[in-house]
Amino acid sequence: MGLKAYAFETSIRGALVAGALLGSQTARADPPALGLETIGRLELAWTFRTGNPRGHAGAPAVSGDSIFVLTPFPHALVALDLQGHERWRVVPDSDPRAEGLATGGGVTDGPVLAGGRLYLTTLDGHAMAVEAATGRVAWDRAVASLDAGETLRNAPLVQGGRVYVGSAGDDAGARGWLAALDSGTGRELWRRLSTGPDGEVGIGPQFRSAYPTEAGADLGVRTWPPEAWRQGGGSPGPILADAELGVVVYGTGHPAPWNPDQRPGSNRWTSGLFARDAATGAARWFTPTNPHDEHAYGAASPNLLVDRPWRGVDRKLLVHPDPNGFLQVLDRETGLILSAKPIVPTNAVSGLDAGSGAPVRADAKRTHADTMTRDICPAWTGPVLAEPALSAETGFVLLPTSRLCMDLEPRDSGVIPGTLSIGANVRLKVPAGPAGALVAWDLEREAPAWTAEEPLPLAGGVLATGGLAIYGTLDGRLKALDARSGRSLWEYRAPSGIIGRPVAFTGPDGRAYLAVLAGVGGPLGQAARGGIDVRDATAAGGLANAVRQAAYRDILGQGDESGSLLVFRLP
Amino acid sequence: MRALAPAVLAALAFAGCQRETRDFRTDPPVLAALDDVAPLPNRIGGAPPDVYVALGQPYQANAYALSEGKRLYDGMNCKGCHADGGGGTGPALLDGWWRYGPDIVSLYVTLRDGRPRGMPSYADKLNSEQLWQVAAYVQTIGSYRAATAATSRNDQMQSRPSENRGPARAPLTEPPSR
Amino acid sequence: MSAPAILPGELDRGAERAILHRQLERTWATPAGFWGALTTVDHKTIGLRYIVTAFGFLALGGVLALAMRWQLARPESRVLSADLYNQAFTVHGANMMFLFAVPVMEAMAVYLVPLMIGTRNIAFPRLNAFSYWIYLFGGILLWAAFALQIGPDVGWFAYVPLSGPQYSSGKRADIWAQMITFTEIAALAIAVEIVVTVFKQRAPGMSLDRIPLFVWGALVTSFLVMLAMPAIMIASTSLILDRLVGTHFFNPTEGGDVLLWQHLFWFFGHPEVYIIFLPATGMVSSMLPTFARRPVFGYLPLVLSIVAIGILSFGLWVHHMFTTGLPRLGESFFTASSMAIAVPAGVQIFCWLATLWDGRPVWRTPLLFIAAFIVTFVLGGLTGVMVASVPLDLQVHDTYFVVAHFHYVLIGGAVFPLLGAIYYWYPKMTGRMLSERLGRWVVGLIFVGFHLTFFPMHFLGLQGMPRRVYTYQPEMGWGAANLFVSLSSILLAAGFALFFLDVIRSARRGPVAGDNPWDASTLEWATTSPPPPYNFARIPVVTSANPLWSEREALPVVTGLRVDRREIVISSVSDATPQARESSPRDSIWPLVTAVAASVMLIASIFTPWAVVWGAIPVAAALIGWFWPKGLPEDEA
Amino acid sequence: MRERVAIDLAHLPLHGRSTASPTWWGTLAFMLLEGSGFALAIAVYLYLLSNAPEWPIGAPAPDLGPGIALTALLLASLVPNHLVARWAAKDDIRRTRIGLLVMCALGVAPCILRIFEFRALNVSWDDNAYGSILWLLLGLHTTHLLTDLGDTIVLTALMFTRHGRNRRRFGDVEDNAVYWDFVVLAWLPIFACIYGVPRL
Amino acid sequence: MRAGRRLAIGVGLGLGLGGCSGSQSALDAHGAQASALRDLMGLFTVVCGTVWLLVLLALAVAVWRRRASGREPAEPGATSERRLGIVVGVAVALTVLTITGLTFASYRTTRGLTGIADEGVTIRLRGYQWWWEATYQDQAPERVFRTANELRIPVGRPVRVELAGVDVIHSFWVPSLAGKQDIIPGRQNEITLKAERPGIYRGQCAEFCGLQHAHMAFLVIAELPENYEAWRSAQLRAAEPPADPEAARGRDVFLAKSCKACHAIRGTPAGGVLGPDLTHVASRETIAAGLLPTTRGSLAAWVADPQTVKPGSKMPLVPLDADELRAVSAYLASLK
Repeated sequence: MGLKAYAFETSIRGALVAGALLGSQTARADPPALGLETIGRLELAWTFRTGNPRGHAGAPAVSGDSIFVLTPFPHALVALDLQGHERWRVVPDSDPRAEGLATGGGVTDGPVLAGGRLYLTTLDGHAMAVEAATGRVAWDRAVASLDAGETLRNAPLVQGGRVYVGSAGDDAGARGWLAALDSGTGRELWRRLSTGPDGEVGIGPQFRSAYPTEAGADLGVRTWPPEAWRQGGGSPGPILADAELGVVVYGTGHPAPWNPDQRPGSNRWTSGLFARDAATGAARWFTPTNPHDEHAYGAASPNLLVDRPWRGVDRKLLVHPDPNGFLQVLDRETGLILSAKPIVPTNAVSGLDAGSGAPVRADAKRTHADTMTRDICPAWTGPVLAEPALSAETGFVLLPTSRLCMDLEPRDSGVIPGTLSIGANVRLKVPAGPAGALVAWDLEREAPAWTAEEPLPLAGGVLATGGLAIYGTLDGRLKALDARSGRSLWEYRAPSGIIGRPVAFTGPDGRAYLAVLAGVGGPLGQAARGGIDVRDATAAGGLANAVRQAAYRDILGQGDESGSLLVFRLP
Repeated sequence: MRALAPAVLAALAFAGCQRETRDFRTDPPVLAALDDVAPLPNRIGGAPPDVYVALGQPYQANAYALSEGKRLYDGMNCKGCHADGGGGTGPALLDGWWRYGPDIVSLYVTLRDGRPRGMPSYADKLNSEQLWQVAAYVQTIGSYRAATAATSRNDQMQSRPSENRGPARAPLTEPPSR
Repeated sequence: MSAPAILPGELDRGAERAILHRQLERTWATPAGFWGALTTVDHKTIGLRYIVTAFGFLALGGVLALAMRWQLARPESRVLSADLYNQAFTVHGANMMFLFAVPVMEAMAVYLVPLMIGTRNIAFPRLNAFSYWIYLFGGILLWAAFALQIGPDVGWFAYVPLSGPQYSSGKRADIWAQMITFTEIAALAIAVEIVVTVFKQRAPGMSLDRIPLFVWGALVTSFLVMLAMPAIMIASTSLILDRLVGTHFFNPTEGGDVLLWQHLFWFFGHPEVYIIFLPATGMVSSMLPTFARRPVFGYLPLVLSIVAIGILSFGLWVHHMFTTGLPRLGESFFTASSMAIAVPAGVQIFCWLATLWDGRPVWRTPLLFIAAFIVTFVLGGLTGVMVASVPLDLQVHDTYFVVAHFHYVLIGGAVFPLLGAIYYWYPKMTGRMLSERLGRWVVGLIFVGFHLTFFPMHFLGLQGMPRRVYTYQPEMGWGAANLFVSLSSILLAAGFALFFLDVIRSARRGPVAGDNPWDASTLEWATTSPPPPYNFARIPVVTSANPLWSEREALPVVTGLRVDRREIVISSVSDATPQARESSPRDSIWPLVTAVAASVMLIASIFTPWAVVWGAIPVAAALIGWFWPKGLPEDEA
Repeated sequence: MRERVAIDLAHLPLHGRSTASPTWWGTLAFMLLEGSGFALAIAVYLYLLSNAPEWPIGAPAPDLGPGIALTALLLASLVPNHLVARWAAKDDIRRTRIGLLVMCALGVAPCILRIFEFRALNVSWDDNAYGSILWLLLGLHTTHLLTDLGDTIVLTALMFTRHGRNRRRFGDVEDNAVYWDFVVLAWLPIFACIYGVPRL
Repeated sequence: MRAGRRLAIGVGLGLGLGGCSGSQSALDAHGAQASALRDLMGLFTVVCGTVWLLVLLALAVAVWRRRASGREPAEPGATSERRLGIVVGVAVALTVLTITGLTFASYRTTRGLTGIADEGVTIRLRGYQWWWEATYQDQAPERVFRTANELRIPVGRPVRVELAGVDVIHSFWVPSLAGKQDIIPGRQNEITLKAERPGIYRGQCAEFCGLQHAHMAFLVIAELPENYEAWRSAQLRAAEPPADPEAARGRDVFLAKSCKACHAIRGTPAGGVLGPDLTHVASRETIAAGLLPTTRGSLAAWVADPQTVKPGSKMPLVPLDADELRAVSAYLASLK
């Protein structure tokens, strides 16, 4: 089986990700020592407190005997040795106004290590390169404008001498864009937007969509009411690169504002998947997954690139757990959807239209201005917020899922500078049954191989290594399961909820290490921290309502005042 | 006793009027004077403008002003960050544990000038009277004001007990020590 | 001459007439003075009080109407601000419906029914006193609020969401809703009293087919009240709950419904019109024979049409909602049922015309009012047929056409008979006649003034003038008609002013009336004018539908009742055979205390729901005081 | 006007019972108007139900326990209620007193159960219209329970005073029993609405 | 400011007379629905008028016919009772017949009203306290736009107006074209308009909706289809950048002051939704929901002192100095 695994740096919706080819960029992630037999012996080596109370998403970067942690906003980039001693620390200047745009808990991701440099983005819109050895800032560019409502959430993607950076700011009505910077100097090479005229979006002769609906000039303008595309949203999600095809692939966020009646039309190029030429940014293909997005789903979820046979033919696949609840498998050369199956209970979308690839929406769950639609599943947060992983040993895709539903009442919303024009009342709900699950998806059978149910939604990424599935939960449990069966093998109780992704590596001493950031936050963990009053059901994007229900109640107030890095080691 | 009755009645009448008057038009000079707040150097608390005192603090206990404040709270996208008082991207207002304190002048200054951590300035979006109305409404969210003149629920999604019901339920968590 | 002591259990047999009167006087009379005024349970005192209060509210409402006409006389006039105008028309409408029209009709029944059926007091006289106090406090609540500029400003039917928590800030709409509660409690209490009085206290021999038509009207009205008013109680309670504690009855987002309010309101609101109108037709039917000098034609059809109107009135509420987008076919059903009510109404008109035709009319003021009523009401009824038609209603709904229509029906159909009734029964109530000369002026001014005021409004409506606008723009071309209407309203107001003048003047100076100045046929004319506290020294025995005409020699009466306690005759429901000698309660302060306690509770509950809890305690205490036996002869059984 | 005596009524009782009593008719009239209140509240319930895409809205159906217990209790209370009425009709003061004490207890018990019933609704009055109408229905009926309980307690106290031995009081007891019947019977359709309809 | 206020009153009372009035009368029918209703109204008026006159006649005769005198109450004879009975019976029967006939006529018209096909233009109309927002719908989203307080419709084509409720109940009523239909929060209503000839038809909110219910008017302008299409394409364009310096300064003031928080002008950053879309405000006949004709003077008056012109309206007084006011009014007047 020509199976090739990629792992990525990611983050969370709204805040997002950057993927990286793990093999070339970070420490090799398959220490032979960490496996089914040894996991029970894993023990905590040391912890490092970041002193930052926000949610800690993503993963640290590891190189040799150094671990690099980018703390949440206001950021600090900290280099630690393998004993947990601080080597150096870079504290970029921060613009506190960014906190006003920090939707979904304002979690960020990074850093990314490449060629001896750490690349990172800051919430307040800077992209930076820092020498890994010394902590010297190589370059620092302001690429996103807070005034326009833009922030940076995803870790950058570094590939082929270019640093790809995607904006965030759908809820502020900012037009999403993807920019490529020169990795040496930080100079901007190109910038492509998710809405607007073809020239700005990068639609040109190279563009060939698998679906006829995408043909036509200036769809980024013409599928909107006049001028509405100027506040259209559609910020990129985690970015993946396929060096072989020379493309970068990412999903775009939801259109702005939430109220669908304010933006009739299919609202190109939001809520869909883009493949762009890695060198020029020209669009190769676009596949809409939630055109005229009525539920603020977007399509900016973390994806996986998988090369494997599909119905007998070797294919380059894109595995996309769409926020509408369907796991979509696409051919990443053409953007054609090969398969779409629900991975969580869904009712908003009943299936996909074969001709256009567009979701078939259930009338009962459509939304309209000033009208409440109840019990839409999944919720706007989507089923998968954090990085899935491909288990090399089993071939299963390990998906950390949440099963939240929502009540949604879109309302007219104006574009007022400096404010978030969400314009919707929303309450998240925990449906009957478990609120989350780790789903091991068998691509072959297009069905789950096994499901490990969780009382709380899963909001952190999964690490697949040595036949294990390792992930953290909102109530601070770090768990290791047998990737073949889902059997629980090991569990550790962290001081705070985990929304980060564990990383495993072998130290220069040859011992197997496991590192993970703990610090609850993000769209699904925000309410556990201070600053949110859950008496208001609509607080924190409606999360407060879910928190008032069920198991969530237990984690209230358990957010540590500081996040921490936990480093485990096999003896 | 005889003398008391009319006095009580007059007091009631006055209180009633105070809560219920609807002055739609404020003279431009008054509007300008209403902006003359004197916040303390740390911009927390301070003295309200003379005209505000002279008018008898016309917004904090006036039902119409509060309902206008609530309308503007919704219309000016305050909900985008603070939700219906529970917070989100911005801090919660419902708990009453406010970074810049519950003083009306603080609120006014917060709204007018913004605050460094993401709170935008509304000076170019609302006039001084409207700023007072929103400030007064926000005070009722934190239950700093008597409930009789406070607004009731909106014809929208139910999110929490409305301002006129005050702190109807105990919070599930202790207020954070901020 | 001091009266001999009354022995316990002494009967009225064979006593000297003068002595009997004095004995009954001692048992039944309310002590003079302030305390007596607060404690009285005499249906005549309370009824009169009710009538005077209601006319007081009529005058206040009329002043508001004039103020509104002043504002509307010119386009973009600034006599009243929009805010004040909206309060004015709301208070005018609510006042006229809830504080004048319904109460005055019930008050007339409170005064007249016991007299007309030959009993000494209404059933549950203390409830009656309570009803008046509650009504008075409710009225004061509304007007005090208006005086303080917190009058409700949402229209007399207070449609949500405008009256709901979001769009009506402050306590204005709550005051409207709670005023409803006050007046409904008062009206429901009277309805119960009237029903029981008519069922159980009729003079021996007054079988169902001998009941005066006014009493029939009052009876059917009382049933309408009991069946319809709970709807508005539910509605206003829901509204207060929505506003105060955040329920969602009328919030469409959370499963409530805006039209639910309209359904509930009009399920009450349409019968409400008949609650006002049926007693008025009863008055006409009762007055007409006196002046036509013959028994009314078609007693049975008249009774049946009163009952039929009562039943049909519950089947037409949707015709107030034709523009709300309900299914058209369903609406057509309501068109049919609304028009069907024209049939019983027509039957009444035809019977009255037949009575007049066959009689020998005596042209006194009450008959003039009846003629004015027929002319005006028929026109109002016919425009009613027009608004009952779905397509026509789409044009005229909520315009001045409708304003004209319902003033024709309510003033023409109810106030004209009422004024006639005041002229007719005033001698009974006061012992003095109203001026016939002024009376003719009153009829003329009101009739002419009314038509000049309201007839042009039909055209204003068709020309597109919506109702409830505080002003209109000059270019609309409505100025001339509005000015004409406003000037005419002065004429109408002058008529009413003259009426009030006559009423006040004649109370002292009018010619003494005597027992039966009109030579009428019903029992209330068998006693003195004004009647003694016990109404009848001896309860009459009824032998026909027109007892005073058929028993012109001597009225048959009963004996054997005790004089040492307030005693009345209880008779069977259908043929009025005597069943028991029942006592009637003495005066008491407790109804007033209870009314005060209940008012405190109701008003406080606008501000906090807990008022219902702590407010219930004094109410309960007062009720115990009310019902606890005091060991009086009335308590004997 | 001249009069002639036609009948003498001295033989009639000083107080009528049952249909010869105005109080009885008054009770009936109050039952009619309160019954129409109940009917309209139920109509509101059905109207909201017919408008809603799902019912109950956003909440599980109410728990049956307290409701069934209360219904059983109310139905059971009809037996002593009718016994009291019968004893009162026979002017039996001793039994009437005992019966009234029992009825007081049987009036207090449902009020206590009612507290649990409100909790078992699984929805708050301010959650949505479904919750609102449930609380209204239950509240409306609770008001009747409480007022009749108050009435019964006062009447019981009265029966133990010197005013007790009076045909009038026995009549009051009978009327009170009729009203309790009404309170119990009015509960049945409300019970069906609150507990039955969401389970259909 | 004082001057502005006086100006406002002057405009409100005086200039308002000029120009913009359209017909607003149910009797002046220019639409299919309104004509049917007017005809039915005629029928009802004739029938009801006749009935009324007959009753009056009967009353007059009953009153003035000759008869024996005497005050003693008469016991009616059996014959006369029977004769009267027959007459009353016949009258009641005639009443039933008339009522049935009218019900039938009414029903027939109702059926006719619902029978109009709904092809052509679709407009989504929302009533706000106290103005109207119209969104012209189209299959192509780029042809969807918002305007306020004025509907332009092509003559001869049915126009479907979808009525969506937002705040309180309003009622959409253009008497010359059709009957009224309420706009109810939480419910979807619609009405079909069809103008038979070009003209300006005035409409007004017919359901009491609060303080300024009286000033919640709008115009329906029926135009020849080609004019309509031209208008529609013009409306789709974003606002032109102002040509003359004063208007340009006005735009800057507009964007610097609080105007932008509530109003949208396509082509500028202003994107508020609390007030009417002003992209082409000067192309509309009136401002402030039919209250004032659109002139630079009335725009200035309205901006200078809205609470005097329309007390209680949601338009706040934005403090502007004289120059700013002049510039803003120039800018707004340039938004054709």
